[in-house]
Parts: sequence; C-alpha cells; structure tokens
Amino acid sequence: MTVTESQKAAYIAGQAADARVRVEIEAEGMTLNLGPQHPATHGTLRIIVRLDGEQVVWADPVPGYMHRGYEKLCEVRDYAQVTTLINRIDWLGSFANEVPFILAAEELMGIEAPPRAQYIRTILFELARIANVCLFLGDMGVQLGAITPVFYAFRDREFVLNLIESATGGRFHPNFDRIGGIKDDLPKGWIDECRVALGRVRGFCDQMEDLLVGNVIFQQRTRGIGVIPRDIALEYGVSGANARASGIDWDLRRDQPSPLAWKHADWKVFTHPDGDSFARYWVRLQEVREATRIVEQLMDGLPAGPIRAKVPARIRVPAGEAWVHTENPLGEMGYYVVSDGSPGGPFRCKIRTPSFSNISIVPWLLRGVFVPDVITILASLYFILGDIDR
Amino acid sequence: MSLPVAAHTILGIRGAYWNTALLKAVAVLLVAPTGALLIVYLFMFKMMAHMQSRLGPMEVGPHGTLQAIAEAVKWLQKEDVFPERADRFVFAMAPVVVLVSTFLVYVVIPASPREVAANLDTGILFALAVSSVSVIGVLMAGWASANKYSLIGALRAAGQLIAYELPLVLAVVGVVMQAGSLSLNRIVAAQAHFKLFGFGGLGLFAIPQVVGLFLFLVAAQAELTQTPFDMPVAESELVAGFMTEYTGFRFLLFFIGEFATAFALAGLGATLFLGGWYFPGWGLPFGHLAWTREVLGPLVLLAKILGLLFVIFWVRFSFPRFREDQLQAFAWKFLIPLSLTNILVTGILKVAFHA
Amino acid sequence: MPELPRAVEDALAIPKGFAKGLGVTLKNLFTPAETVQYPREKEAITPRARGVITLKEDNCTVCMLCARQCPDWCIYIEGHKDKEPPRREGGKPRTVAKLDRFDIDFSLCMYCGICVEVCPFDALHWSPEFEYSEPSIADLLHDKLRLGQWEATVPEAPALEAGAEAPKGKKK
Amino acid sequence: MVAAEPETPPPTPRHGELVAALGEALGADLVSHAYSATEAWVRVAPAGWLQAGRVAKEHLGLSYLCFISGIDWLQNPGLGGEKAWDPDVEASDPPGDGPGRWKTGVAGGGTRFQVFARLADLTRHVGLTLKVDVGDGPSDPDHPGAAPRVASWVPLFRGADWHEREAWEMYGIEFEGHPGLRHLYLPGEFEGFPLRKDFPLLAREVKPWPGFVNVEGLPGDDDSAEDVEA
Repeated sequence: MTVTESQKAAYIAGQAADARVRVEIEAEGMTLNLGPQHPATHGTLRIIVRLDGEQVVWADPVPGYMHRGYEKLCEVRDYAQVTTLINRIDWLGSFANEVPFILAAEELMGIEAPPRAQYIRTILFELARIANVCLFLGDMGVQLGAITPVFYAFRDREFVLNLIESATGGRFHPNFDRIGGIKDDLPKGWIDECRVALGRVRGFCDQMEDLLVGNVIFQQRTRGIGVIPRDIALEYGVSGANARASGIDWDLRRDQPSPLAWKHADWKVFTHPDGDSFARYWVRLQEVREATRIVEQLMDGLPAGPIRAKVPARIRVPAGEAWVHTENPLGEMGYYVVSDGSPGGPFRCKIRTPSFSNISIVPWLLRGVFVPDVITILASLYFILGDIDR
Repeated sequence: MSLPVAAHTILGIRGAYWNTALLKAVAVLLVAPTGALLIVYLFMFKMMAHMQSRLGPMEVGPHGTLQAIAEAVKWLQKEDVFPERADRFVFAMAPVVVLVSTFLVYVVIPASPREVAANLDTGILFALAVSSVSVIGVLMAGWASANKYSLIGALRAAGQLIAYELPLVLAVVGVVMQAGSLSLNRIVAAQAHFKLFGFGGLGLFAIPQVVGLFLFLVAAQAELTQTPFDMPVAESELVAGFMTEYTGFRFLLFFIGEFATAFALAGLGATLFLGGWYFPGWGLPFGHLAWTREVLGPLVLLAKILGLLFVIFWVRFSFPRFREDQLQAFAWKFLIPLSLTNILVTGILKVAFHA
Repeated sequence: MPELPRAVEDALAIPKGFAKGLGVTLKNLFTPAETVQYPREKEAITPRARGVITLKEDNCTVCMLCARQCPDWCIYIEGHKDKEPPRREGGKPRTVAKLDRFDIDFSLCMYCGICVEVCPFDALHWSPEFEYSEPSIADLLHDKLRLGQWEATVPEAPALEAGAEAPKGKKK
Repeated sequence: MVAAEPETPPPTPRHGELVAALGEALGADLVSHAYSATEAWVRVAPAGWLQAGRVAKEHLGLSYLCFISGIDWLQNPGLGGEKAWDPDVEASDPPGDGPGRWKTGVAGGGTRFQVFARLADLTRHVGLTLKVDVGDGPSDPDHPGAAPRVASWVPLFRGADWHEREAWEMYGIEFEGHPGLRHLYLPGEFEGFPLRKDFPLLAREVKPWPGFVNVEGLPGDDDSAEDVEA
C-alpha cells in the first residue's frame, strides 16, 4: 500500500498537539477555519479543516464556545429550578428537554403522573419536535443555497410556537413540566387551534417536498454525501433520525417502555437504508408528518381528569440513581440523575445530549469530502450548539 | 444643446463630438445604477419577500420604494476598511474593474433605432468581450483580500465565469447566424422581419431559437453568479466569497456591478431573443410617426428586460446551488454540446429555408 | 396513460421537479404575506404569556420564598415590622411585615415563573406585557413601584379545555 | 447510600442474561451488580474495564455507545453556594477530605471517582450501565497528586474519544490509551477540573444569597418571623 502525500500531511498534522494552537504546517494545501462565527455553523461551532484544493484532508471540530456548565449548575439547583435550566439545552425543542429529567425524578420518587398529564406532555413533546425539525427542513435549504425554504419554516413554525406559548406561557422555554404532572391544563379552544396549525405544518412538508426533495440539484448535492455506515453510527453513538437514516430501526418512543402516551397512538418509524444526507433529510421530513399524526390522535383520545399527582410540597428525592432517555427531536437525550437524598437538587446530573455524539462523528465523516459537502454534511447531521456544549 | 465642454476643438476633435460623447457617457452612467437599483428594489426586496411570505422593506418611502437608495447611502457612510495584509492598490481597483466592464456592455444595447451609445457593427461581440473582463476584477478582489474565503471564492468565480462564457457565446451564435449580423440593431431589425412558416410579426427569435434562449438564460444565470450557480459567493460556505473583506463604498461598487450586469445581460437577452425595443406591429419604415419609437422603444425594452429578469430571479429564489464540480460538468457535458447542436441545426435550417 | 420507459420517466422527473419548485414560489408570490407590521399592528398575546412579573404589594408578607426559589437570585427583598390596629374591636394590635424593597432584575431573570408559582399569598402574577426594553441594562431592575404598575395589565386566567379539572380558584 | 437492593429482580430477563454473561466472561473482575425497575448496573474492577467493554460490544450485542462519564462522590466539600447560605438546610458535616468523605451509589464503589458508561443493544432494546472505580485522585493519601486513571475505550468505540476527553477535562480522569487527551470545551490554558465537587462555582460564591429573611424588627421587639401575620 502506498501512502499519498495528502495522507502524510494528514498524519503529520494529526500529531500536532492542540487544535487551538495548531501549528500551521506548510505542506501542500491550506488550513481553513470555519467558525466560530460562520454562517454555516448555526451557533458557535468551530471546525478546523485542512484542505488539499477543495478537498478536506482532516477536520477537527472545536466545540465549547457555548459551554455553560449545566452539569455543574444542576448540582446547586433543586429539581424545580433545574427544569428551567435544561430548557436551554436544545433551545428549539425545549419542552422535550424537560420531560426526561422530570421522568427521572419521578422514577426516583416512585411517582407517576396521571394519564391526562402524560397525554399533554406527549402532545407538547411532539409539538416541540415539529417546531425543531421544521427549522431543520428549511435550514438545510439555506445551507445548500436555496434561501426560500427557511422562511417557510419560520413562518409555519410560528404557529406551533404560538400553540406552545398559549398552553405554557413560554414560547421557547416553557418550563411547564413538573414532578407529578404538568403546571396547568390546556386553555379552552387550544385543540382546535392546534388542528389548524398541524394542517399548516403538513402543507409546509409538502412544500419542502416540492421545493427541495424533488429538485434534482438538491438530490445531487445530498445523495451519496456523508454516508454513515450502520456500525460506525453505533460506535459513535449516533442516534435519532441520523441513526434511522443509516438503517438502524430504533426509536425510543416505540422501543422503550415509557409512561408517556406514544403507545396510545398509531404511527410509524421511518428508516432509510442509504445513510447519506438525503436519507437524513427524508427521514426527518417523514418524522414531522408522523408527529402531526401523533398529536392529532392524542388530542382525539385526550382523557379527562387531574393533571397533577399527589406530590409533597417540599420535594425530597430519595437517594438513588436513575437513567431516563427519550427520543428527542435531535436524537436520544437522557439524564443520568444521581440523588443523595438531600432536600436540594441532584447530586450529579449527567446530561447525555444527542448532538454531542452526532457531531463527534464529524472528523471521521469529513475526511476526503469537498468544502461544499462539509456544509451539506453539517447541515444534514443537524445539531444545536446548546445541545453539544450544554 | 450647449454643454460647458462645447469648445471648438479639444484634442483636435470637434466640440460637437464631445457634446454627444459626454451626453452618452452620462446616460450610460445613469442607466446602469438606475437599472441596478430597480432590480434591487423590484426583485431582491419585493419579489423575494413576497415569494417568502414576507413584505420586504416597508418603511422608507411608500412600500419601501426608497429603501434601495437608503441602503446605498448607508454603505457610503461606512468606513473604508482595508485588511491589514491586503494588497492595497489591487484591492481598491478590483471593484472598479468589475464596474467598468459592466458599464461597457451598456454602450452597445439599443433602446430604440437611434438611442444607442455606439452602434457598433460588431456590437454583440463587443458586449460579450467586455463582460468577461469582470473575471479579472473578481480574481483581483479575491487575491488582494488576503483571505482564504476570498481566494477560494475568486478561484471558483474564475472557473465558473470562463466555463459559462462559452455556452453564452455559442448560444448567441445561433441568433447571429439567423440574423446574419453582429450589430444589435440589425438583429432587432431581422427579428422584426422574421417570418416562421409564413407567419410573422411577432418580432422575436425566441421561437426558432428556443434552445438558444434557454442556453442564454442558464449561462447568464451563471455569469451573474445567481443561485443555482452562486458558489463564488456561497454565503453558507464562503461567507461572501471574493467580497468577504469589502465594506462600505467598495462593497457598494461590487453590489452595483452585480445587478447592473444582470440588467445588462437581460438587456442583451431581450435584444437578441425578444426583439429588443421592437413591438409587434411597428413595421420598420414607420413614416412620420417614427419618433414615437424613440419614446416607446426604451419602455418596451425595459418591459422585456424585466420579464427576463423575473425568470432569472424566480429561479434564483427557488433552487439550491450546485457544487463546483457539478457546475463544471453541467457546463461542459451538457450546455456546450447542446449549444453546438443548436448551431448545427440552425445552420442546416438556414441553408434549407434560404436555398 | 401508456407506461413510459424508466429512463424517459427519470429524465422527465428533472424538469418536473424544477417546475414544482418554481410553482411553490410562484404561488407564494400571489398569496398575502404573513408579516405583522409590528409597531403599528400587534398580535394578540395569549393571557398565559410570561411577559413581565407584577407585584401586588398588599399581599406580600416578606416571606422570602420567591427570592429563595429564584434560580438566578434576581429578586431582592427587604422589609420591616410594623404594628397595625387590631382587626376586631378590643383585640391585640397585629404585627405585620411591611415591604421596603422588592426589586426584580429583569436582566438576570430567566422568565421561568417559579417565583409566581411559589408565592403563597398570591402577590406575584404574570402579565403578557413585554415592551419594557431599556437602553441601559441597569434600568431593567424594576422596583416595587414599577412592578406594582404592571398589576393593572394582568389578564383573567383563560378557561380550560374540556376534560380539565375545575381550577382551584387561586389566581386572580 | 443504597437505592436498589441487590434482591431487586432484573427489569427484563434479557438484563439478567447480560449480567450473567458478563460475569461469566469477566470472572472476578465483575465486582457487583444491581437492578432497578428499568435499569441494570454492573461494576467492574479497573483491570477488567477494557475487557468488559469488549465482551459487551462483541459478544453481547451492546454495540451502541450511549455515553461515558465520570462522577465525583465527595460529599459536602464545604464550599459556599445556596446550601451554605440557606439556614433551612440542616447543618452539614464539616468540610474535609479522605476516605469516608465519599459515599458511592448504586452497585457500590471503593473510590472517590468512578467512571460510568452506558451501552445499549438497539435491536433487542436493552441497555446496561457499567461502572468502574478509578481512584481517589487528590484525596488519595498514598499517592497525593496522582490522577484517577482507567483504560480508554477508544480502541473499542471511536465515539468514546469525545466522551473521554470531556471526562478528562471535567474530572481529571486519565484514560490510558486515548490518542489525544486535550481540552474539548474549555480553553487550553484552563486550570482545574470543574465538575469535581471541590471546584468552587464562582457564580454562587461572589454574590450573597438574596434569600435571607431581611425583616427589620420593631425596636425592643424580639418577635420571631412566625409571629408575623399575613
């Protein structure tokens, strides 16, 4: 086996110790610094790429520009205060962040919320997914140069955000989930409004199908670009739609016994065998459609009753450890909550965020692609900076 | 008309020449930025906004009509920043080169039988030649900026502009063959006289040269670096390509250059394929009403230009962009063979019909 | 429709895809925009919206619960004790806590609503008003007077969706 | 601190099978295990950490790496923060260090620092949390200043790279065999390990807690707060 010059350069550069003070080796090619302020990195992710012409020799993501130390902050807050914090992890689907944490606390306390609360939780969870993934569907267009889709995404997401706001009071950061239930019931007329908004979301999905998926330029830019094989996806812990696009038939909403109400709805998990950027886009598009179906069915079957279980006024979580994970808009999100039984907050709260693992595959995935494909791949992996950096 | 320079002779040339020359220069210098402003307002602001369920600018002037001017004024106020390691002279000259190449195209586009700055016999050749000069300006900008994004953008632009210059020229060849002239005014006249199977009077080459029109539009889209061919300025990859380091006045020059070129290329397209200033029914010997053509001609041309621009920008707002290699493959493997075929077919038909 | 060969169909799919995309944008060109011209037009804000925290000073007993539960430590309270005339004739004079200072620093506030929730005497409410931005960040510290002025904008709690348990009649 | 008694049955039979198979493969290196209603824990000896990962990945089908992280079991490091300010929180033990100052959680543990990781089988939908004792770090009286240390999983799971870099910079746990332990989140010149319990959280140190009952009494009045009427 012969070693090419660019492989040698990659090896030498790989040996240079710290990415932050990476010595620029004057071999052939050049080092291009994408970010932390760059239009393609939605947030402040920095990626250092070594180029040979327009081809990437190696890529090194440097996260941390938005690290807020949530795991430390959780340790000095009590359980009610933590929910308002973790809202801000994946800020586009923030209600979905609260749910697994509250479920973990409930599991430690041995409490289960009443069915109506579980239904409303699930409905809001799916609305958060719609709000989040809709933006991806539009943003992918922007990253590929089509400016129009993202405006449709913002337009139709607004209706979903309005719904979340009228139910929870918070557009982006609902802080609505409580141990033992939810804060409030739905206001009158909410369900009818929701049906209208879901119709708009479905219309948006059709528009995206026409504008992007059917466009041969879009297909050429995405098909076969950034292929993640199944076993590599597993090793890197890639989850969510990214894993399903690699043919991994795994969806925690279906595969995990959960008190939430997904089991009461009839829906489908979409997978795609290709594992490329197109597959990731397609899977997410179908997931938004499925999410609208789930919400509609759950609204039809919404049971009457209380929304809060009996919970002591001063919450004291018994000592123990719990791991609860859910299928969040970006992938598998889990909280490993360790309680020492003191009246304050968790002793340790490990937050497993999907984007962290989904982006850790980037150095592997970007090797040998072209600069425009770097953008395609990053866009199709779909990360939220707050979700990587926590 | 008496202009201040109307002295008897300057440099041994008669004053009347200087009068008309100055008038023509002023006209070109006015039309090009006006065309750019018109495009920015009509297409970039309003059409784009409405296609995206927005309203666009609404505050400056009724329905934001003066917004484009406000933007220009804003840019003029900004600091003129040179990057530390920039090649200052080249950096400063680059937008000028781009703008000059744009202005030169306007010189040969006829707005009516007489309203043309220079009625060159080789008008179309001249227009295509000077419009390619802008590549040099783009390369200068990319190189002088001392920025990696600029450099990549400029190299992409150079590759792209050269690749698409060819189909653009070849698309025009069909029209030239059919008209039998390189003069733009004579091409308009040929379209006015053109008859297809005995029917005529539509006054356009768009029907027999439909392939040529398609090729011209695609190539013009690429020349203008509009989506789906906007890799040189691909904002999600290269920030702003060769314009990354430019601010204020110099950025404004690039900006005017971009849209004035769009206006000029649409003007060429309208002249070549849609009959230019000619409106069906204006038979060429027009008798004592001939002066009306001088007034209405520019308006007809403007309408046709706007029609073509609508298509160009409609595509721009709807499509994602190609990748660099796909763009090259598209030009060399599809557009150029197609344009050569078009020339061949045109030639055969021309000989067949005129024999 | 006669079946077209696969290759022809594939070739036709390309212009068809382009045309569909162009159709979407063209259709949107002729549908009215969704934009709301903000300072002149305003959207109706839902009554639950968390815009600004209001203070009903009479209800506050300086119990400090809100300040302790605040995750950001952005509520500052001071008070003093005072004698009030007895409620009934001949009773003992009551000792009540009077509020001296109640500041919320909205530049730190995360709008989580925990203070409103934990208040046992219903002195804090949410109002959907949101137009109180300031050029200086220090001016975002609202004192009890300013917080009290917002009180007039607190809306009625909305009726609940069918199937909900009757509200316990807490909120204002 | 014991949450799940060893008698708790496995949540699913598959969890039981996995633990049994791991025990068979590791022998004495599997120190203990525990179950809760949804989850199974296995604690392995530091020497068996790499082997445990290999067996789980290659023989038990637990091929999906969910996360790797660390934990510091030091109790009451005596730093400030809300708990120190709040008079309602019962007076805690005085700050200190050394064995006995940490209590470990489910499946037990012998050292101040532990590394725990979760692996899952995506076709059978079971997962397993593995724990390993990695040492006492600065609290170790015998080797003061020695970093906690354990084998790296990067040879098994490429994705372990970032997780271990994070654990290293947050807890100072060294992963032997990791190709490049450099900072992931924090700037390169950052000193200290922020998630260790004895690392002060400055945001809570520099500002006094605003939750003191700050009610000035009447002159000559020694009423307690309870007497105040609503």
